[in-house]
Amino acid sequence: MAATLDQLFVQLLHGMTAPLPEAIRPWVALAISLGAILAVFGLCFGITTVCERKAIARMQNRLGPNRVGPYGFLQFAADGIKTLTKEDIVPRTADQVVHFLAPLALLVPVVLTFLVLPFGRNMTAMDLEVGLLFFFAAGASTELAVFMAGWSSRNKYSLLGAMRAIAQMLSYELPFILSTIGVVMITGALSTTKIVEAQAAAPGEWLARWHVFTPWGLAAFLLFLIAAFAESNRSPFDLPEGESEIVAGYFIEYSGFKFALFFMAEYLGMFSSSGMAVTLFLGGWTAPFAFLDWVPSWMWFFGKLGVLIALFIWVRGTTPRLRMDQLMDFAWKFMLPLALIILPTAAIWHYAGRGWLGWLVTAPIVVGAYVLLGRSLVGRRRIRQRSYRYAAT
Amino acid sequence: MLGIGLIKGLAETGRNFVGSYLDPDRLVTVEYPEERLPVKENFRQFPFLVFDGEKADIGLRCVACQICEKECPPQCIYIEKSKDKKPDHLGKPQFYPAVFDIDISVCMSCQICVEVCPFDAIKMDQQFELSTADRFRGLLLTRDRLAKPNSHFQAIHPRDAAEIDMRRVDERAKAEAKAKADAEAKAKQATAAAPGATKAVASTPKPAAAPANEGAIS
Amino acid sequence: MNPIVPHLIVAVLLFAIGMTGALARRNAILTLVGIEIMLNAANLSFVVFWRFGPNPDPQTGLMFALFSIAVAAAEAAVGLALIIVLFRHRRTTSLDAADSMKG
Amino acid sequence: MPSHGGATAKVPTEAGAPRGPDAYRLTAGDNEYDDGSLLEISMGPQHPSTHGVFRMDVVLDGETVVKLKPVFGYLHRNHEKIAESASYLAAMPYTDRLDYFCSLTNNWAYALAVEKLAGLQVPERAEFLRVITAELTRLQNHVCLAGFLMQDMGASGTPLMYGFREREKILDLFEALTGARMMCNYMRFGGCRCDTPPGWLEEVRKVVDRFPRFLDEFENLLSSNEILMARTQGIGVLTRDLAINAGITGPVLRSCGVDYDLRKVDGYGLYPKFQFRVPLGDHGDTYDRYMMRILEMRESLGILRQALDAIPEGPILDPKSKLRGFRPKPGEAYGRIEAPKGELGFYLISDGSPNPYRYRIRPPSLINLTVLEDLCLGHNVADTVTILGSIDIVLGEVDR
Amino acid sequence: MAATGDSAAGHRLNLDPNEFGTTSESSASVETLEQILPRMKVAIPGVTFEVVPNSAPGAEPSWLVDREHALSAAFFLRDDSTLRLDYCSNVTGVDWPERTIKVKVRKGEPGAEKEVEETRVVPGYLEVVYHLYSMAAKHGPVVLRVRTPGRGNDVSLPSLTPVWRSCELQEREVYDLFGVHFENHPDLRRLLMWEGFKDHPMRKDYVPPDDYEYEPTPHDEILEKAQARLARREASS
Amino acid sequence: MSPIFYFLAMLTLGGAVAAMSLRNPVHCALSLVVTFVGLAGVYLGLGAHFLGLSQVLVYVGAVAILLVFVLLLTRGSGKDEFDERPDRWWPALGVGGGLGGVLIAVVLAQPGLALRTAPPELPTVRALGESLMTDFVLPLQVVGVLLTAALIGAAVLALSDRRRTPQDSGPVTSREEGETRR
Repeated sequence: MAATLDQLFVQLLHGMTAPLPEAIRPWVALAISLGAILAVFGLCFGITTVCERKAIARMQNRLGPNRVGPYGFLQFAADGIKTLTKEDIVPRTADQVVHFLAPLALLVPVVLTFLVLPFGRNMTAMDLEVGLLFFFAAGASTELAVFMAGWSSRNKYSLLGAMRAIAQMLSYELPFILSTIGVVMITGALSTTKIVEAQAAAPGEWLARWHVFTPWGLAAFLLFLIAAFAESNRSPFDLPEGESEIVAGYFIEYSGFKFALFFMAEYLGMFSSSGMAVTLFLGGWTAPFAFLDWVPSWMWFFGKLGVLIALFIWVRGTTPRLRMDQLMDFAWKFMLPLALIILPTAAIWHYAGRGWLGWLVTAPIVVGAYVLLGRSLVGRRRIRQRSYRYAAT
Repeated sequence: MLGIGLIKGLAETGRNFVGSYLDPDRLVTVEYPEERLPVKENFRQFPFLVFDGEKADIGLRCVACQICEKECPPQCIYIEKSKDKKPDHLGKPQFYPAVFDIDISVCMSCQICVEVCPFDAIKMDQQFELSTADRFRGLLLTRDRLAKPNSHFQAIHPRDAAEIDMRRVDERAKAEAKAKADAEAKAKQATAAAPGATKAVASTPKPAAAPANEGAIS
Repeated sequence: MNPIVPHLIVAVLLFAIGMTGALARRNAILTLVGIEIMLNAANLSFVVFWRFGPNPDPQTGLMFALFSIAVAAAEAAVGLALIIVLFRHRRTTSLDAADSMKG
Repeated sequence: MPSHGGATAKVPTEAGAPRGPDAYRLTAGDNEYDDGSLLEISMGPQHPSTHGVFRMDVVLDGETVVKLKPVFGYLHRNHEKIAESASYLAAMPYTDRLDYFCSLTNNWAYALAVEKLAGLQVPERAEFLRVITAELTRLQNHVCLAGFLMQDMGASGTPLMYGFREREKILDLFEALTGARMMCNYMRFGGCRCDTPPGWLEEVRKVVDRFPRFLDEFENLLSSNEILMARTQGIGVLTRDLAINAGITGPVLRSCGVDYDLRKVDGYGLYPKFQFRVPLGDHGDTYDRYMMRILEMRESLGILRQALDAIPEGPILDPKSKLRGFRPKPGEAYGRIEAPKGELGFYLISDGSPNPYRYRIRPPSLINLTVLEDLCLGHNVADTVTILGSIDIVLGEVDR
Repeated sequence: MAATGDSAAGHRLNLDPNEFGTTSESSASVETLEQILPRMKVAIPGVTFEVVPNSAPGAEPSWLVDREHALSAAFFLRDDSTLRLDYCSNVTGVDWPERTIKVKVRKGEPGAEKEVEETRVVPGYLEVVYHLYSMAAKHGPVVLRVRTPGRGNDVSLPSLTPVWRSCELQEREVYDLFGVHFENHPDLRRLLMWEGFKDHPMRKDYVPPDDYEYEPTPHDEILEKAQARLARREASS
Repeated sequence: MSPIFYFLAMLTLGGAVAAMSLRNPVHCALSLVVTFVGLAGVYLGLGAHFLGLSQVLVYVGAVAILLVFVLLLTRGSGKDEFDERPDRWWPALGVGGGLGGVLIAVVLAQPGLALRTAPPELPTVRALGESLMTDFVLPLQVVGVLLTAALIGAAVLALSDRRRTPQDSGPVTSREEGETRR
């Protein structure tokens, strides 16, 4: 029963493609998977927007959307209808072609990144040997789309937003990729499926071998997550949008459905990078404890994804936005060195036998590097808590 | 260490997230059309005209002295004084406002008309759901729409109303006593002069009983 | 037809286009673009020969292309930095303006 | 390279030194900007962070501010002229609309000026009520300011909503006392309009007692937040000399270490009777300006507690004052108070008629904006937003 | 409120301590105008000073300075070691249109004088009032007045912005609303009204335009005026 | 050959032509991206997965972005160069066309181009990595040094000579010293 449930969607896909001729079968399977991904994550996008609004509202002691549907949970449908029926306004001076293509150029690569994510056991749409590389290659193309949007709008704010977006995404690309190299080194594979399988509990072990349970893995996970915040332009790295500074940044001149596409791309990007974080560090679809193996694998994946999304929302409800130069400093002077330190740490972990000795050697390195880099980052700008005096009367 | 402040902040928002479900002090939102806050007694919205007794066209306290029109900061009151005098609900002939309009699209609810009115004739209402599709006529409150009975005033501002009613009863009692004394003096003169003048004496005290009752209700 | 031929023709055309552009455009950035296109054409021929060539070594062609990509990236970075410096001195990126030795 | 000198060269070094006409040149038609390396953007009047209809014409080099010109007047309604053609009393509700966050302190400043002009005395209970309402006003203003500042930094509204949550409780108190939440129109020449409703002071005490917990939460959330500190420390540094010379007042002035609080200096109202301290900053940057507000709120709570303990019974209006036919003798008076945003002054000239002959407001928001360009030059465009937010302006008062 | 005497010479700089009950430290710097004036005369030769009394109960008299010496007088007030009026709080314009006043004059032959009431025309002028305080010594206010010679459209006064930066925006406002040109003001533009606005609205003889309010309110004289104007325009065109 | 190849070839060549002939430099850069993506598709079709994805990652993710970034940095750099020298196109076309013609002729004139009939065994990433670390370790080192040198060189070149010094605000000394909080 558990196995059936686990392989439910795989069997379903198999059943649908079985009658087809051999030559086109993988292509049809890919198309069906893509459709399923779009449907599932499109729905996820809708639900996440509502959940985010409700959660942030609760953090701010408000109620949030509560008019459409039960507890306001159909708000996303209302929003969707609204954006679909809204007039699409294109500035007269805009570069019409590029302006039109930008949302598509943003959405397509983002959707492609989902193809290599293992959603469950045997549930990878495109099980490439170089899956991780595919993920980063597709993700890297989104920067250009953001630039296209900002540049083609012929708006000074959107141009500023585009410049910010490029600089930011380019800078965070490095720690984003570097933080995963450790995983690649340890598992010896670029294939996402193999990375997940390497993290499953070995027979007889009660705890899974998630990379996040190691010192270097934890640090790399946090780095990856922070870089993912920046790559998906989420608070506190939402400078390209920066509504209080540059109004809405690169999509200031978009309205109606195109705006919704940007919005959707942002959320899908958030899902895909969270999904990759789950795959790389949180064991993908594996259960944390061996005795929980009976839970269907895709449930694990989506559960972990949900936790990470909640974290994204939580952080958004809390932090103010960084400034551009601070953002750059953080990427180049903190995250990049730390990612570079984590690489040899992972190697040490491997050769120290992945046990208590590994902990003993690598944990101090990671913590020490973190503290030192953090101190140098803050100390150079003399950022500290202050004490205040009162006038003598 | 870097990040401590952020974690503190995250803990704070997390606490508020949970607290908004548990602590009514945190979740202060009122879902307005379904849920309403009790209106505070001092709350003021737009002015209305108080009338005594049952009928608005008789009992209006306003005597069209036009002080409020002059003092109104945004000049939203428009009064035309009547040419003739009409008996008020006590029977005393008074001027009355032939036209009394308040343009509530201009009115800023400052209550200065209420303060300067020497006759307690204009008071602040508490009705705030006044939206209308007609921007001009719908927001111009004429005398008939402005006139509301004293019982309405007593209902919305009980403390003020009680005080004012008391004062008015006192004043009226004084006036009555004076009138009575005058009348008696007159009657004495009249009885001395000619009989048959008792009619006038009997007619005065009767209506005075009504407002006194109203005061007692509140 | 020999599958190597159409691939090579694409590479040749790409190279010719890149060369034409690099020679014709005056904007330094676009000249660089032309050079990039030419490099890519060369890469393509490497890959084609790796894929269809009789060389028993399975990876040399790939490796060559890989290194070529890395070198191209370095070349682009340095070239663009040079263009920025040029721009800073001349307020233009036209190559015609850069006709004297002293900035 | 003429365009590159701008960022650092234009920051005035000598405080108060008059700047040459070059510093005031706007960019239109300037050859200097023709090469396209500078970006001229107009922040406002519909920009989300300008707190209303304020506008800044900003010239950017990359994202660095090279020049910044504030543009005023989008909310101008010539309040002074309106007041001069109306009676003294009729101007009182208009003062609510100056700084619409702090109508009660505006009332007080105007009432104080008229009382000085006409020689009216304020009964003690009315003075206590004035102090209580003014300090409550200060609390809710500072709370919202801190929230808006964070909003300008992109904090998704969380601190702002916390501020509004607390402000809501204070506005409820105002509504119960004065009948309106924002446009209170409460003070009268020689006292206050009406006495407290039953149980009001207990309600105030409840709010005051709960407020410190909120302030602690606020500080937990923000004051030690690394991003906040990085965004505000060392940003928009106002020097002491420039602040004094430019007539900066209020928390902005005290953040650069100048001990000048009118509650202490003039000792108007009953403030000499209360124990409170004046917090001072040492750096004059945005963080200090933010912290000044937080610390002042704690002091205000102390004043409120003392006032609630000591408030006597008694009349609330000077018997000499009258509502109708108020005609002060000819003369002039300048009354000023420490409003939450700085020194709010009213200058009145009477010619013996029922209308003021000259009615002038000294708006703290406007004058604090004098140094806006000095604070912003050389900083990032994102910093102009926080600097503007930390100066704390309300356009109703700036443009009048 | 204690009036500090009618004699202007006895005008104290700081606020009467009895009046507000605090600021003990400032009592050291009490100085009368009599003490200051000689120093000022030495520092600025040729300055004329006149004390304008104030009959309000607060009784803060003000000093009228001639416009030629206003700037140097302002520098003196700011930099003088006892005065240290480093803070200019408020800058106000006041419009005094031409007015007639009745004065009683003794007239006639010496020895046989008669008191005759005479009407006299006071020429109009614009006045700028500065309220000065000291943040260093915590005293004040000193009220400084400067008057223009007339009420024309090009009257000018020296700008005090070089002395106090706080005058920058306020002098612009006075220029905007009253039409006083400030010489050497670094950035004399309109502040609140828009560029291209012709009149100066705070002047007493300003006539508001009849079309600023166009919404038809039921008892609107303005509407009638606007309609009449519109009809005139249509008729003329 | 499969139609996919022809489609990709058209895409690549069309992008290249556009990149070299469009007036707006930003459009050129964006067309160049089309070329890169098309080439990556061709590589994938040839079985060079790693190379194709590296192509996208490096060219689209880095080089193209760098190009547009520099275009923005040098924006407003004056007139369109088309107006200046339209005559340059003819010699350039001549050279390019001539070279292309010669090369195509050479390609077509080689009927006996050696052809591996069976597709080579697709190398795994692991095999690639291993050969990088063994056979090609020297070139790898050289490329590493080259990249580092290029990075430093580019940074040094592009480093602006004006550097904004953060205004440092020392504490304002004040005469009245009160108590200290926290």
